[in-house]
Amino acid sequence: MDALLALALGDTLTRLVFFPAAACLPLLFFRREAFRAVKVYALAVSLVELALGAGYVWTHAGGGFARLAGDGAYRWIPSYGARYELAMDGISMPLVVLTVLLLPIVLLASFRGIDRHWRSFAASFLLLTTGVLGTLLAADVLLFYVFWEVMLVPMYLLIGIWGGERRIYAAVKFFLFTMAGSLLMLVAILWMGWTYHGAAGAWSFAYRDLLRLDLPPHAQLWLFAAFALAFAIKVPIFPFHTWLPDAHVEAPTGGSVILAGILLKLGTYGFLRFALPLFPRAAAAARPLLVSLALVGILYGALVAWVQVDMKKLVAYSSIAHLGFVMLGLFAFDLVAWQGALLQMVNHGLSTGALFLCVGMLYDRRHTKLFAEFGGLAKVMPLFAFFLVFATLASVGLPALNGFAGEFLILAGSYRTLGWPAAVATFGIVLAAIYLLKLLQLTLWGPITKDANRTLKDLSAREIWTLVPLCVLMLWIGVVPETFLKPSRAALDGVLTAYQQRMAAPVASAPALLRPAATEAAARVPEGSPR
Amino acid sequence: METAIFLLFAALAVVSAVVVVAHRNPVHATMSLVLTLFSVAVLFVLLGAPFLAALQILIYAGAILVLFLFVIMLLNVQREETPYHGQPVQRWAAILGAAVFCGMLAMLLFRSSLASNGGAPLGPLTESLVSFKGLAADLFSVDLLPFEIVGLLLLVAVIGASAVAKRPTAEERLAPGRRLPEGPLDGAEDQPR
Amino acid sequence: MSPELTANLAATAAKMVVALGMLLTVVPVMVWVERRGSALMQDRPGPNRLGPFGLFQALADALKFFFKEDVTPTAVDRVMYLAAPVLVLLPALTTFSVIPFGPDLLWNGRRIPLLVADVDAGVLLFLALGSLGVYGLVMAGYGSNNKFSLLGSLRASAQLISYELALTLAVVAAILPVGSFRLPDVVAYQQAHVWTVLPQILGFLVFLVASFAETNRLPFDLAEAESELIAGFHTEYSAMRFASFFMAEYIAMTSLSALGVTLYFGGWSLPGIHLGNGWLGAVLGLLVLTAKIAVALAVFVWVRWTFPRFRYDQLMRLGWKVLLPIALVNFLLTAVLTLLGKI
Amino acid sequence: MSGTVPISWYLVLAALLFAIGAAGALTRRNGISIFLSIELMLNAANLTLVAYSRLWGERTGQLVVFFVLAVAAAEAAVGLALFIAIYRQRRTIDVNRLNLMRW
Amino acid sequence: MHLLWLIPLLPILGTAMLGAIGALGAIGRRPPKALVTLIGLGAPGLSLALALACLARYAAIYPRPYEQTLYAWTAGPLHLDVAFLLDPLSAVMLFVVTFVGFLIHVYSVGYMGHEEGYRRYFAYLNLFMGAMLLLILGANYLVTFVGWEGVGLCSYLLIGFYYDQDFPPYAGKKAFIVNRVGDFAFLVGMFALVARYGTLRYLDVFPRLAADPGPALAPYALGLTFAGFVALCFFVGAMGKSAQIPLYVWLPDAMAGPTPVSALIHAATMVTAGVYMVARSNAIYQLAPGVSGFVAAIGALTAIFAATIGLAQNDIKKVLAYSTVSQLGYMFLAAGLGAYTASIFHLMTHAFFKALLFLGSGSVIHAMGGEQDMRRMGGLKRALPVTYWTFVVGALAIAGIPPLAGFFSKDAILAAAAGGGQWLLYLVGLVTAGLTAFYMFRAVFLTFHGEFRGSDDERHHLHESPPVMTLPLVVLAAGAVAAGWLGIPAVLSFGARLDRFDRFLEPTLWTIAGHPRAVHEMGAGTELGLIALSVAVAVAGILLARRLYDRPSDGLTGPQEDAAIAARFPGLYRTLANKYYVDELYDRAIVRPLARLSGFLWKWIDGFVVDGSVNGSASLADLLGGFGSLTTTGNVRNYALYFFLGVLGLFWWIALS
Repeated sequence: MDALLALALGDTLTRLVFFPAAACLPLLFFRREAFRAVKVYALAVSLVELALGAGYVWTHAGGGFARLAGDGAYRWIPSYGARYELAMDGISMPLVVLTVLLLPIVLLASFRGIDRHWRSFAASFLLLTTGVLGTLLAADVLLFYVFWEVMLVPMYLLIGIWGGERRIYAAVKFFLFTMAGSLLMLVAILWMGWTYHGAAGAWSFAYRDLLRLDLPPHAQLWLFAAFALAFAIKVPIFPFHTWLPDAHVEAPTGGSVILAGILLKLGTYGFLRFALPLFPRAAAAARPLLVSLALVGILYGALVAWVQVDMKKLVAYSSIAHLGFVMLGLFAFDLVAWQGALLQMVNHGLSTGALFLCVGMLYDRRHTKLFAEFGGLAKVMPLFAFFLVFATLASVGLPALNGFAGEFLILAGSYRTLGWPAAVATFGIVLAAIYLLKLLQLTLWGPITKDANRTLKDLSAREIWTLVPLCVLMLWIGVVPETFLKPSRAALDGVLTAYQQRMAAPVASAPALLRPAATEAAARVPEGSPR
Repeated sequence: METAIFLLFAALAVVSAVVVVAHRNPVHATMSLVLTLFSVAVLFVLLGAPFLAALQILIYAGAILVLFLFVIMLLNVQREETPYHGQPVQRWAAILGAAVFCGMLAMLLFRSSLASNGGAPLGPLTESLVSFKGLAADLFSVDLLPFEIVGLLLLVAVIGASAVAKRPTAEERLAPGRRLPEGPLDGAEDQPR
Repeated sequence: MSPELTANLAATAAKMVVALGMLLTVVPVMVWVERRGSALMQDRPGPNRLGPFGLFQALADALKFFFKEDVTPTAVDRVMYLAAPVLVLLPALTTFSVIPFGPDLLWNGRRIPLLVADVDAGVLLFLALGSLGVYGLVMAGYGSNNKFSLLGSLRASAQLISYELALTLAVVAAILPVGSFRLPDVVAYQQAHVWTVLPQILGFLVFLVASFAETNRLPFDLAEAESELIAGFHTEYSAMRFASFFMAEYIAMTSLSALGVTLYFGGWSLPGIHLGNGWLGAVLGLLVLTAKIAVALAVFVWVRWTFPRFRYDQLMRLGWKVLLPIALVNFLLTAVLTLLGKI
Repeated sequence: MSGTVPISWYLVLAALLFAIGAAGALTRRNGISIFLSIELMLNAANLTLVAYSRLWGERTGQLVVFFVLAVAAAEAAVGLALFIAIYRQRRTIDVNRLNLMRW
Repeated sequence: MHLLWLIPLLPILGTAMLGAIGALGAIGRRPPKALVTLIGLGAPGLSLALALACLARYAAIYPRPYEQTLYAWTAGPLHLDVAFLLDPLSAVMLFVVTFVGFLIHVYSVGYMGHEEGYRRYFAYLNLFMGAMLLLILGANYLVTFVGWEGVGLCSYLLIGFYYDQDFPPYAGKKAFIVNRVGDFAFLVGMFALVARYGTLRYLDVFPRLAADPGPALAPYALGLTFAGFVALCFFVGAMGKSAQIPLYVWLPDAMAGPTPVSALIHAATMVTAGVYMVARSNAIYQLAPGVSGFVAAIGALTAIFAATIGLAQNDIKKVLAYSTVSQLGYMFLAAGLGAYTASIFHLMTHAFFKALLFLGSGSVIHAMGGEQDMRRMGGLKRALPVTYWTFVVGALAIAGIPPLAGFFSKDAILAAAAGGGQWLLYLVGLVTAGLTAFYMFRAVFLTFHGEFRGSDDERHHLHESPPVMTLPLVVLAAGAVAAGWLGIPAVLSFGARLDRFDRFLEPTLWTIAGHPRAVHEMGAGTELGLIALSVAVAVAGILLARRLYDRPSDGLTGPQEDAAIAARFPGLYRTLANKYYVDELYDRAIVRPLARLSGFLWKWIDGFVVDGSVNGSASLADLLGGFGSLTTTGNVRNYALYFFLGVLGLFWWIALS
């Protein structure tokens, strides 16, 4: 009991994860129409959560986030060895920070756009946060899966309730796509637990244990396929991407921001955390396919984004392209590329988030997102113009802004190991310029064509405050990426080392357990030592 | 002696059961169900469960079925409105299924070990089986939890029933989204039309 | 047939004779008491022509019922219509069989308990059979296909169910300390200790009220309220069938009073005095019981002619919102005290 | 009672009652009749239980029956209340007419 | 000198401050113009001062390079320093950029004085300065690239400065995207270096190349050696930045920006970044003779190509733009020939006289109230004497008339061509020189000589620019005259080695092990002959222009003369006037097909194939469900029956088997 209390109240990941969910309960006691109170409350909660997250990272920065460390494991479903274990390392840390950072921003940004069911709206967001954090921090695969699904529902609601005209279609599409993938993943997870039971004699879904599970290549292939599908849909990788534009276009601004800023990252995070380390050989085998898919994503997303007539769709497709870079970086199996990829996940969260916020601000004013409706806004909304340009340039990958740092490292790293595909991918930045400048061209520049735009108000203080933190971070990352590269280096290096060791090890003919040494090596802490 | 009693009441039970399902008039059906219950209660006594027999009559016959009657008379359901030839398949499938089921059950019984000891006389009725104290002891020791749960269930049932059958108040009738039925709203007043 | 069995049969038969005789003689007496009593209370002579104090009036009524033409309306549901009177009478008669009317009789080496059906579940049996009584009323009401009768039986069914709860609870509370459903044990217990009324005064009041309702007596005779439903469920009945309802009511009263006195007033026993297990004791016991029952019946009559009739909703409210809670509380109290060994 | 009647007889009887009840439940269209049939089936089940408890000299069967009784009571109360409510709405309790439960 | 890092930082700070006070403006109070001017001029002024100070200090340690590291990007094994390098090459660039840049800032105060976006303009311009300084001071390709993209951004913003019109933003976008194409190659080049050497630091890569060229000469990709590949990548990057064929198309459009911007970015500094980079990477280019040849060829081609277009332009700024392209071609020609010093030399002189010319044209446009069409000008020399004379100086300089700057630098390039035995290239250079002289003086005559051809109110509006504008003109003119004297060729210096410039830059040229740099020795006679020839060609061009546009024998005014020429060679003239239809070609060959492809991908692949399959499966399920739902009649009894039969089956299965 005391242990439980300590877990819930101490400076633990559990507190971090479940505080938002717990904070939903008081919402029941607000009057239905008391929007203002609810808004204030939700914002306060999100700020507290931000403080909690920052505090945790601060207090635990000592270990350099080299290995998974957290609250320790607790029995959850003893009969199947499923454990409740939350842990954090340099891979999940940046994303966690990003999540808790984006939460207050999206809430603040939704103040104007959302005009109904504020209690449920706030609740959905808080629950979503819990789901996301849980997914990021779960150190037990089954637990991971649970959170993974938990995450799904609030997003579904966000799109389905507060969305645009075709919200139901979009919501269902989102749900089905994601579901289809994750169910296969569940099967794979169970299979692994079962196999582990066969190999070790005891059930376990603990990440650490499953890492020690050495599977024959064909098994790895199937499992990898199952995992990869789930993650690929989430990312999304090329042929599974069509849910994204619809979801984005229909979702409310806040929803889009979270979706683009965080949910998509969970796909790439999943690859990095599970698909690659658990099934190295399969990953290596699937490398050509996924690299080419990533390339297709980069070019395809860019080209399609270019011809969009709806701002949000443009940004949505641009996310496909950006995440293509991340995927490329992941499958380069190179430390530089991985650092870049991880950094790029954060970057994309910031810059695309900011872009969605800007689009949302226009939508709040004009209730349309069509390019045809805008043009020449720089005249009437100089501040808005500044922020939009800033965010756009960041996502174009202009040096001294965050986008460049990530993309440069990804490409430089993947060029080391992949060669020409990286060169092809590099061409993506040209296309990025093309479609993102189109965005600026059609909204900000040129004469004002629509009279409705002549009277638009420039950004309010609230809106500015939603954007400023993002912009500051973008600049910071762009100028001094070191701050954000350092914490994740050791962890990534550990994963990569383990991967290479397992690739070097002889092929397993039947499911077997690796010697602990291997996993120890995986968790060793080579402080940024170049191999 | 006992066999005679058994046969008598078994026959009575079966016959009245048939009446229950066959009779068009629910009141008659209910009455013959009372009869069935009564004979089953007797069989309980034969099987050494006088307490259950008493309960059977007290609860089933004395309360539940009276409730049935009450409702029947309240709603004044005379005969079934739609004729049989509505769904012949339904009907014959049901009867056939029932027959098959009964057959299977019987077959099973005579296949199983029961058939072997079927004729054999049973052991004498032990005190522990017959006396109420035994039951009571169990109820309040081993089966306490289910017992309490059943109590709770009953409470819930009472509340639920009174909530469901409650006459809608005026504002409820006028509340939007509520489908207003034609005619007076409370079944109690309306007499056979 | 073994002599054992024959002896048993004989004894049972004898006890049956006694019981039935008692019950059947009660009816005419009660009719007379009722009429004279009412007259007395309303300060009028009442039937006083036939025999001393019009004692024979009852017999005359009985004869009248016998010889009156038996009318069966055409529109009735025959089965029910015909079955109803019997069903009304049966439980009323049978319930008495669990009432002990004397100390066990020792006769040439055999101990004969002085009650017809000496079963463990005595009280339960009484309640169970009693609860069947309602069917008679319902069938009568429904069978005679008359809206008044229907309403009557509706009321009867609802009323009986409602009050049965309170009644049962009161009874259970009363026998709780005894720890047995056998009424003889109850009596013995009271002999050993004290009459149950004293600890169970609350329960007794509940029992009292409930039993008025159970027997459809004023102030709770809404099932047959003349002024509202002509005569309720037995409107369509006449002659002997009507008489059977009539008898049923009184018999029910009697056996219920019997139960009452047995439960609360020591039944056949007298406090302190030990009637032996001989014939004398048996007779004395029977007399004591009869006397007590007589008092109870007198109360019935007295109440009937004293109190106005309730309105139906009042009846229901009383049943559910007053009696039931009281009974429950009483039951809990008793249970707790019993557990603590205070009783 | 020494028990000269073989248990299997009781069981067969129970099966019979159950089958009859089932047939009734499926063929009747009057809601209340269906209900009655269901009660019949319950009783058959009870009989089986008691029979078995007699066979094994075990009290458990009887206990279960006890619970079944209680549940039956609850079920009847709620069910009938439902019928009343339905009747108020639809002016019938003929299940053939209560076919709103459509896709 | 340890304050080196402040030089690029100061202007950036200036931008930040301007932005900050702009935020004040957002609150409502417009920031005072004086403050804007102070910051806008102060920042570059300070960095100019700092730069001069640093250069003075640097003289002490010359020729050793001075490197200053601030902090590092470290990703795994990759360490990328944010560091600045001061060596002769960057010293030259530093001087040019800060000096010319500051002058142009000063000029802008006058030119943009009455513009509404005054503050914004200076913010951008300062940012540009900062980025440009990053570019030239960067100690590794990364920092350089940061500046490289930064100047690209500023050029985008400044070209699109008049954002509320249609064309300027479009032009800016075009510039940015075309530059991006180049940057793409630049990046790939960097990746190649990273992959091979794990660093981008100049003083790391080049020495290793120079010390051990072997691996760099191994076949790598595209049938090139490693060095060749990298060299090609960097050159493509340079193409974009320095407007070489085929990526030159953005530069003429870039004239949509304010004239000082054209002067600073699109003439003096940014566009020369490509040349700077090639010169900076000379170690690589020396190892890639094939690519160098390609560079030279492209340069030559661009030079003459742009020159010819320049012949037929009527927009004074367009003329200058094409001449810029052409001159940049010259520089690449030199770089390709291995005469890196010559190219940088020309870069410097060009910075002076082309900035001068642009500013002059700016003052003209200023006087004409925004009119840029030379056909509506004429006879302005009376109204704008200072402008006129400075402009003529610039024109003479670019035409290569001794002893002005252009003469020496151009001559150095031609000499390199001739010396390398590249007679074809030499010829092209020569012809280009002539063409340049011609179209420049065509512009001079059309603008300043003859009768005024504009409207009356324009005539009354005519006035000389304020001193804040003319002063820079004068200074630059002086530069245009004297800058060349830093590099007087040997033959003309009569033994007293006056080619200081070459010798100054010598230390930045790497000598590759086993690849001695070719030194071209020519007989003094030939060299003198060639010089005479080039001068003659230039003079001829000027005379021809004069004959056609100033002293017409046939009494036609300039425009009529053009018309006459157009009538004589209609096809040729139209082709030139329309810049060889290159924009149209790109539009048809690249832009539209790409757009069509994208549309197809979106509508068909996304909408039809992917979504189609998804929705298809969905509707299939729907259909099946429809069949299934037939069993759900809604009649409870049917359900009960299913249930019962199911139980039956189950029972059968369990019990009777």
